[in-house]
Amino acid sequence: MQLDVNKTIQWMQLTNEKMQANKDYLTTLDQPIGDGDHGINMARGFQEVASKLNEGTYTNISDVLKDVAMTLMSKVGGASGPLFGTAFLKLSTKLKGEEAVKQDIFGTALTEAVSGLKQRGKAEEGEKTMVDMWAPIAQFFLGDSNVTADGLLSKAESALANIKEMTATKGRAAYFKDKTVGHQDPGAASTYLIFEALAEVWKGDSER
Amino acid sequence: MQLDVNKTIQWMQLTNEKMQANKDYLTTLDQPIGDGDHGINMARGFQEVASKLNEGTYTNISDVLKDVAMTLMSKVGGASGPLFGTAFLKLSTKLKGEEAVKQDIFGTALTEAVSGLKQRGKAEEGEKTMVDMWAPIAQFFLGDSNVTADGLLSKAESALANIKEMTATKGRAAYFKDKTVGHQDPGAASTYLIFEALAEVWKGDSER
Amino acid sequence: MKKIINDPNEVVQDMVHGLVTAYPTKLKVVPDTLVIAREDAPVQGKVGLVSGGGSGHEPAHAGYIGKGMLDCAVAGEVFTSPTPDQVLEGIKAADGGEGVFLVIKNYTGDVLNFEMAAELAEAEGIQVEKVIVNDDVAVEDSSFTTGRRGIAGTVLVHKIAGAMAENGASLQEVKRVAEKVIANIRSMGMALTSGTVPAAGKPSFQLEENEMEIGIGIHGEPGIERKPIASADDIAAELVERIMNDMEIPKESEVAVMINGLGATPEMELFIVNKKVQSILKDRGIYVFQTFVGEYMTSLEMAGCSVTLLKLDDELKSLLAAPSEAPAFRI
Amino acid sequence: MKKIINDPNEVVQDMVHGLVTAYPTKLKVVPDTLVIAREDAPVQGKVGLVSGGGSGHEPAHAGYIGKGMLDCAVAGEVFTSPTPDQVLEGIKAADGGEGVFLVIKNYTGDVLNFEMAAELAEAEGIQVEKVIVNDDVAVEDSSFTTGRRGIAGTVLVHKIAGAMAENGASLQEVKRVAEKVIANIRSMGMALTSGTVPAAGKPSFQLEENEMEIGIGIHGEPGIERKPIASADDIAAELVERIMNDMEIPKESEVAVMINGLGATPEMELFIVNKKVQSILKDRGIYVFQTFVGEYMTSLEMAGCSVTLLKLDDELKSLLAAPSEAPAFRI
Ligand SMILES: Nc1ncnc2c1ncn2[C@@H]1O[C@H](COP(=O)(O)OP(=O)(O)O)[C@@H](O)[C@H]1O
Ligand SMILES: Nc1ncnc2c1ncn2[C@@H]1O[C@H](COP(=O)(O)OP(=O)(O)O)[C@@H](O)[C@H]1O
Ligand SMILES: [Mg+2]
Ligand SMILES: [Mg+2]
Ligand SMILES: [Mg+2]
Ligand SMILES: [Mg+2]
Repeated sequence: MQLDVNKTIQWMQLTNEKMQANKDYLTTLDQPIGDGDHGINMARGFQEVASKLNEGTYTNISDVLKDVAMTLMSKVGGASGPLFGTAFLKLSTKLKGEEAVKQDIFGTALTEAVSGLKQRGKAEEGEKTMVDMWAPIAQFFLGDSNVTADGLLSKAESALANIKEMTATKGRAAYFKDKTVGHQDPGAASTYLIFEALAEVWKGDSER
Repeated sequence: MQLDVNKTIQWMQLTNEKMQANKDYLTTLDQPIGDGDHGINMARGFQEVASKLNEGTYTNISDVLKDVAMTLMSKVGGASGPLFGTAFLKLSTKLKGEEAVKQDIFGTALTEAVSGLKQRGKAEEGEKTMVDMWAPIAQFFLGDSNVTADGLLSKAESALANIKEMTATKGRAAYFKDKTVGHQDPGAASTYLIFEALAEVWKGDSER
Repeated sequence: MKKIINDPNEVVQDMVHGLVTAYPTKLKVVPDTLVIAREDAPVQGKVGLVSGGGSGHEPAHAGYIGKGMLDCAVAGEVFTSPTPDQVLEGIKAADGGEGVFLVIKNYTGDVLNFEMAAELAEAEGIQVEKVIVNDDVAVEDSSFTTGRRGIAGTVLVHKIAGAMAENGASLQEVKRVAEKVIANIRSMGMALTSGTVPAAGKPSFQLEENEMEIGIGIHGEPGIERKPIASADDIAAELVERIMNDMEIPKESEVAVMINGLGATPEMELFIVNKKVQSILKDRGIYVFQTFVGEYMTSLEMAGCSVTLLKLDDELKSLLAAPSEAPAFRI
Repeated sequence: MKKIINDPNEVVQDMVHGLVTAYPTKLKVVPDTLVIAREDAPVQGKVGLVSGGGSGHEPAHAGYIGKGMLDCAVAGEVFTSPTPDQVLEGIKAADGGEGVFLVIKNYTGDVLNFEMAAELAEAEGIQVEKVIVNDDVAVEDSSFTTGRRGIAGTVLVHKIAGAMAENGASLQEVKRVAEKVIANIRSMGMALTSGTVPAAGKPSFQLEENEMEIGIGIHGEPGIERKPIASADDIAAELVERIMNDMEIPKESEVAVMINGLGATPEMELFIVNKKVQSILKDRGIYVFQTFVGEYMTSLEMAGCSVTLLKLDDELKSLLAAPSEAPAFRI
């Protein structure tokens, strides 16, 4: 994997498309074990991200990710807004000065994002939140020295499958306790879309 | 026809039974062209009439009808309460001193009741109200010198059929204007039950 | 029917009890009646104000009892005018020697029962005057019909007549301002869903999933038109337009605005309607002296709203702004 | 979905506009934000009070702005906590030099966004303190979970902390009484139907025609139990019992009672619930200092109610009884 400014922007634009396409799906996930706004929140936030990135001209990845972070922070709201904001802010900080980001440094930055998330949300792994998506993906990039886009996809898929069977103990879903087992966590599902977009950009699958 | 104290009480008790049995029907009539309370109002009112008459001992028809009037006045409410109250009060006044009421004097008393109703409700005949039931029945008793219970029933039925096709210009139904055509007036329908009960008592059909 | 009630036939008794126990220092119930009165009623030397009507319109009418507003409210069964004997009890409880003023909404039942009560009270030597409120422009007014209904505008009649009475005005003076309010007030409502009378157990009418009804009455009586739901802006514009077609409100007039929820409509939606109403008035050069947004005259759990406009002069302005201690209308 | 709205994505903007135009002499909007403030904010020399959260709970929170209550309310999207930059604007608008006090309901989103805003404000040199309200006894409290939700009791935190701030108390003093309220307040709710988030377009959950849910959250989060609808008396008894199981209220205590409607419940039903709550308290020898019945913390058009009990001491009593000019909480 090699991420440059253009690819990063592409990644975010594709993520936006996925959020718009999955807006109702994510909201539907948030109805039985949440409050039915997650898709609306993410679609609103990434729509703004896309316009923001369209307007600007960027010379480094860190600036792109900083604008992503700040936009999510100020447009998403709810629990997920500050959390995604924090994650992308950590990525931005850690990737400062990098021009062509490779697997290992991306993995380190993701690890920072995971600590940021855990600190902000006071959640550990296994509590059925987006943390359970970000954490295994960070490990994935730090693991095998030659990971592939398909590998990322299958890692993300298996993480998602695991999360579905967990019991929520943090966030609004925690009120639903055991009833959350078998329901997908909406924040994990939206995180999946972010990394699915990354994998597609990485593979060059996306012709956008 | 000959009405004495006992028959009058029987008439009112049977009317109560009919109001209870037709409570939902009358309310249903009041939903499309009214406010859906007429059956509830009449059932409440005649229930009280029945208890009141059960408690008392009566020596003349006028006293029975006065208690009926006062009870309806204070228990029915809405537009129909004061109207039925007025009608029965007029009957009571007009039948004062009568022990065995015959067709003609009953007809005269009903005519008084009709004037009372018209004055109270500021309604004329043809405005699709209970007046259009009381008025032809009063005329019926004053008409042919030897009317029968079956004659009363068929008069009441034909009056009801006429009312159904009228356009309401008084009471709550007046707001529904042309839409009232083809709908039965709830107050006319409850008045029908009152005279149906009278006809049954008259025929001795009712074994109560 | 989904309701938080006990016996559907006892809802009014239960409510009255729950109301006076909520405000024991402000309200009392006249024993063995459904008449609620100011704790200190009758107030000697003041004209007594009495209103009432069928229940199901809460906070109307008992919520408007208090210093500066009503002395007494008479609660009928749900959607059913109270009976003359009950109204008479209300009149007696409000009579402080200066006469009693009745604010009646224009429905046959209310008019008949209150008028009979007034006759009974006069027979007992109590001086009684009345007004009949008929602010609903949805209904055509004609001397051959029942005429216009009284809806949310009634609350502002209570307020202004109440302030006048509190000022020590005579029965005739109270009547004069109440009539002035009625001459200058118009309302128009619309609904999205029907309420359910508890003892009836099912909704009074049905609207389709995409349908609204313009001009509906607070007992669910029909309006002018059923049509597909429009935007809040279009609804607000239609309600205001119908009011203004009926009553001219010249440029530079001052008005009071009431955006009234019918029971199930979130307050959010009432404020969205208010936004448009305010902007229409501004565009027309009409000044808004005071705005009231909330549930003032409901229809059980009906979803919908009404708009009321009251043209003001200096006298009405000062009476509207006078203090009121009524639980549902604090100024 | 039947709603009186324009664009479902613009409901909050429209509402905020409709709100400040309804009360132009009392409220203002901070330009280019969804932050509403007291017309005279920031009040110099007074601790500023800021609250807020997702919209859809009207009159919470902007209805509680006014002398004696909040200085600022920050409106998020429907059911979505406002973002840190918006809360920061609220803090700035409320800051009169004596520091700003945040009243936060205990939801992950609210806590995260308000805390981040507090960090930003402190970085700008504004002193900030906060409390997190968690009155809902339906949720088990544990340090391993998100903990209890903040629901209708929050309004009484606004009231009492607001009165304290209006008295000129310091930031620490305001915090002390707010914490005292939180230690002594408990709520429990129930629902018959779900609300519908406008942008989602369909109800958040489904209850069967004869079903109710005990302990439901104001975003429609689940409660303790779904079961057949019980009588108002049984519902009231269950809600009170669950509160009292959690917080002892000894004989001869004085309490404030709030019977809160969730949006679509007729006020009649709230008074019916109140009747039973008052009689239970009386039977237990508990004195009611003040009762509030109405819509204070709603959940769009959810049908249902919550009961809140607050144990009072002399200090809380006098702060509760202090004047408030907030449109939705006049004392
Ligand atoms: N404490 C937490 N730590 C990490 N992630 C969390 C936490 N709380 C909630 N989340 C994530 O946020 C998602 C919910 O986001 P959203 O619906 O937008 O906000 P809200 O719950 O405030 O309505 C959850 O699905 C979960 O993944
Ligand atoms: N002005 C009137 N004159 C005579 N009868 C009337 C008048 N207005 C209404 N009614 C009768 O009253 C009936 C309605 O009674 P009810 O439903 O109990 O009262 P409300 O209309 O107040 O709810 C109508 O069906 C009609 O027969
Ligand atoms: Mg959510
Ligand atoms: Mg009726
Ligand atoms: Mg009626
Ligand atoms: Mg949310």
